[in-house]
Amino acid sequence: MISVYYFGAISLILIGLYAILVKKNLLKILIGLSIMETGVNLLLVSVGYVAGKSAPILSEGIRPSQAVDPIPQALVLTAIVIGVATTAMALSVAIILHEKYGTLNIEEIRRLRG
Amino acid sequence: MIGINVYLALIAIATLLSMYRVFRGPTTVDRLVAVDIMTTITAGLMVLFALYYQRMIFLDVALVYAILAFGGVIAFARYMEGGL
Amino acid sequence: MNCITCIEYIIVGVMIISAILAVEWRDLLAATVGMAAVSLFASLLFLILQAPDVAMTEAAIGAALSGAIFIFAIKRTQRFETEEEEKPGWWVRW
Amino acid sequence: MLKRALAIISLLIIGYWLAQGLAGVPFGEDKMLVGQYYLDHVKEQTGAVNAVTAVVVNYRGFDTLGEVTVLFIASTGVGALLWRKKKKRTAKTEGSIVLTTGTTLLFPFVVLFGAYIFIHGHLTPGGGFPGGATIATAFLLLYMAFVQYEIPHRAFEKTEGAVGVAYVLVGLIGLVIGGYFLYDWIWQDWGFGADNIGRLLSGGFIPIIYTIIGLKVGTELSGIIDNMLKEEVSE
Amino acid sequence: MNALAIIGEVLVLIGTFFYLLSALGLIRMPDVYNRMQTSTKSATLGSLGVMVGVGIWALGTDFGSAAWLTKSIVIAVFLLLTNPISAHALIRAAYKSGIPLWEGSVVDKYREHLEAKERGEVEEAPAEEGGEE
Repeated sequence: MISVYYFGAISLILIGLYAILVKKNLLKILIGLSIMETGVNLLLVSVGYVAGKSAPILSEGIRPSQAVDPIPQALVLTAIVIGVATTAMALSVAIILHEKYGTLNIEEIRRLRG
Repeated sequence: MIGINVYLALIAIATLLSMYRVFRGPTTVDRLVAVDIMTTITAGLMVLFALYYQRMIFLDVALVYAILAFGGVIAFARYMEGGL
Repeated sequence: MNCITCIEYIIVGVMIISAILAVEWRDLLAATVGMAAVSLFASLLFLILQAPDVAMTEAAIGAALSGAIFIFAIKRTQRFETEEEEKPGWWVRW
Repeated sequence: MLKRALAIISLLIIGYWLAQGLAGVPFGEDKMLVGQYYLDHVKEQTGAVNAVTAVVVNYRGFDTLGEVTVLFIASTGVGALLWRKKKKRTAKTEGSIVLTTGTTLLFPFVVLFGAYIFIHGHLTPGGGFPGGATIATAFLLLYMAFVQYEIPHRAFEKTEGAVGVAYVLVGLIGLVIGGYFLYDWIWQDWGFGADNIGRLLSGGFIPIIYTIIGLKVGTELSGIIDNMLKEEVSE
Repeated sequence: MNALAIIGEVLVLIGTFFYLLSALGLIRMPDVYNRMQTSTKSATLGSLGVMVGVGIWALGTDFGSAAWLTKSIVIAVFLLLTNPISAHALIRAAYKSGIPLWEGSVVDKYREHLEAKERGEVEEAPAEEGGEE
């Protein structure tokens, strides 16, 4: 039986992938990408969880043997901020495409090429 | 610490009810109102988690939500009234 | 069954529902609202998973900034997906 | 319709693979190898209480420098893509009086809270990245409330460059003193704050680096907001 | 179980009850203005109860200290400051974007105010309320 966190993370990844594969609007694809990123972050953090242990901040009487794994959290911490910056860059590409072609439908943009 | 389960259950029911409004809301503003209420409820839930896990550092996360959550709502509102 | 476990199940279910709605809504503004809701519940799950650093970062980014830059892009492009020829599913009212 | 069916079938296959792969990673069990070493030695090796902060800044500081560089490239990319000769705010209506008064009242507190987050990065959760995002949100509030507001561009660009140089400079000082890049000379050589671990004045160069990262993230996200909000005006 | 813990529990119970009431108002009310009216007020009151209650409750336990009460009061003050601003901005945006009132509504003071202002009858309308031009 798979854990509920793994289930949620895999579901978010699949929903985001569905939006990327099926949807035609560029902004909707970016929304799917953002949801997928949240799913990946959730998966990484839930791999590092240890049942019955506390947060890896060794104050308030927490000993090192009572804390969860800090490394996946350190990875995810930077990935979130980088994710919003790259999303902003992709959105500015979408803005320029809309200025040039007047549409956000990726199939029409592909047809207009050349 | 026995009664905390009751409070968590009440907050969970409140979250489910406001999720119903997000699902059904006829306009976008209805959904946004429901998400705003969910944000407020979530700040309370985070404070209760801090008490449940007996760590004071969890209160900082609720503080972030209390201060920053209205920025997104204001961005939506300014777009809707055409003042962005 | 522990009460925290019930809360976990409820939050994961609500998060998946709002992700599906965010993908299926034709109004991009409402889709952004759904994305903000996904970020909110993910932050709660990070807190239950004993990662307060990650929860705080997700809260600071997902509460205001991530929605705001999508709204700026929507304002400079268009609000509705008009080109999509297929009807949305029967399970979505928009 | 065929495309949607094909997509759903491939999604089911990918989901099955992911579930099969994750079945070999049991949830909630102790899988720590290097993490346990970090947790055991974080107090005497870095002086910080928050192990995540120690991993981000101290053990893997070079990695964080790379992340900040990615952030800088993304911000510069937004600026370059949306560059026009004449750009202005095109909003028409000012915010209502409740909104302007409220944001003017709240702005110093939000900036102060952001500074609190990244100065106390080695004691409480948070650090430079959420602190910088909080500061950027404060400027977002001012942008939302006032039509004519703009960030002080010149000061922000100077701050951005200066803190970027300062990060590399801190690393180079460590290279000169201790022999490798980003060597924590304040904690390892001077032993500054060794008797008050868990209070503010400890943690080696973690508060310095996190202040740098917070200022960097705050200025760059504010620049992204500014670039995305202004539009080209035609004369 | 001492007196501080009991006071805190009662406050938290009141707060969560108001959360439940606000969610109930969210699904029972007919249009967006009524929903906002019922839910925001009671959610703000409920959060006040929960935050202050948790602060007092933590004082009564063995791990608690005065920092719990200080921090939770700070959270409560900020929620009290920010929630009305967002509610005001949101409901103003809903009105400006043309969402109709419920058909059972009897009075619309804001429209009366705008019409009176157009006719130039309202003299005390301040000039800095620039959103309505």
